[in-house]
Amino acid sequence: MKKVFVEGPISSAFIAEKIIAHQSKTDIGAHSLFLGQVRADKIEDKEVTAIEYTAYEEMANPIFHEIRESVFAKFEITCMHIYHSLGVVKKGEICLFVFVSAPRRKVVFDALEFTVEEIKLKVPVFGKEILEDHSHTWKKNS
Amino acid sequence: MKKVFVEGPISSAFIAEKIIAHQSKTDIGAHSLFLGQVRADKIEDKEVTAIEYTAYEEMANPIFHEIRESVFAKFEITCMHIYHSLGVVKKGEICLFVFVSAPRRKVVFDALEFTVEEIKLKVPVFGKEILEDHSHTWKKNS
Amino acid sequence: MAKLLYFGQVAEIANRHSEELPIEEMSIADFRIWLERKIPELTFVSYQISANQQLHCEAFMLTNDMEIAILPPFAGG
Amino acid sequence: MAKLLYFGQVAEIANRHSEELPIEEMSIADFRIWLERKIPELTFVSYQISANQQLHCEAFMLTNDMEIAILPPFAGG
Repeated sequence: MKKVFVEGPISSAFIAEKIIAHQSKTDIGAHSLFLGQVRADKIEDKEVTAIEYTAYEEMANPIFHEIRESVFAKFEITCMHIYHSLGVVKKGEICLFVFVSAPRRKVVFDALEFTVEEIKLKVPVFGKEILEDHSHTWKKNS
Repeated sequence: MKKVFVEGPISSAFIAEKIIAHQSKTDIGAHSLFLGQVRADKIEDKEVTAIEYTAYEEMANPIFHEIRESVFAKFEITCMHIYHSLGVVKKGEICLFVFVSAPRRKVVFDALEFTVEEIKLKVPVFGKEILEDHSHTWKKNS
Repeated sequence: MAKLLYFGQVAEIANRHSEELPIEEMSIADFRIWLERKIPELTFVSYQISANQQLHCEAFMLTNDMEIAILPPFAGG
Repeated sequence: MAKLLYFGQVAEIANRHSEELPIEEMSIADFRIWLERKIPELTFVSYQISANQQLHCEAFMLTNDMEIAILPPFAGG
């Protein structure tokens, strides 16, 4: 099973590395990438400064695997990768990176959206929103 | 008017730089990126080794600007960037980079697809496909 | 012995991340009643229950050998 | 004088990238006939014609002060 969870934020250097790794796959003509970035939302006038992610990893990993399988079944893609942060990710930093590649562009947009929506809906990941006064709330996906 | 055309391939370092530049915009929660990569297609048994791009720049630049304006009018996005190569881009290298950012994820998938389709349809860019025996054909978008 | 796991806001409310204890065979629906008697503050939050890393319908029977997790709303991405 | 610009496959076929020459006022449709008489090989390829950096319908009138471009199929991305 492919490793999805990474400790802390996803760096732009990591993303660049993954792009480079696909340049030898010359049957690929199109990549689509999704990056989830921690937003400095205001919650009752207090700014979110970070999200601390936890996950039920033993349940989450098989679900990521099922999502991958279903994306390959539905769309003619060459490869896909999912990376999700655990631990603290500060505002402006990246917590989710989905990378879809295919010979032709038409499928990569829908495959990307489907994957992101499935992750949001099905994967047991939890997010503690740390506010500027060190209080916190709990993030819920909508 | 924003500069779209860049000489030669778009490097992963350039892409990483653009991602970093958006991390201070903490009202952004989602980015979608499209990367067009030169595919080593077989044309009558000869492999494409590179595409040499030319453009009618005086016409292309205002069209890129119009596409930007229409994407901002249609979708609630925070910012968008388009970069397209001119000159020789080898197989496996990146020739088109579209970068869309928004507070929330829902719009970024459709905004990305719309932008890429508009570019393919409307912008006067021409591609000479260089084959392994140094002969060439002319690329047409479908 | 069943293994109970608590996550996110549920772990915060229950003030624990896991515990092992014997449970009687019961449906997920009945387990909710049992759990909310044990930790009344859970009455006020929504949560899902997984058994052996999978979600099931409310009629699914939980047994004493299972890993049972109490999961607050998902917040991935 | 009109300025004619040729791009991509059209430049290759016409063996030139640009030229300046006087043209009579005529529609784009008539310009195609004029052009294909001048460069017969263009009869076998598809191309669009822009005037002053914009595409127009076939009835649009071209005049002697315009920048006219002959554009083969687009291949961006």
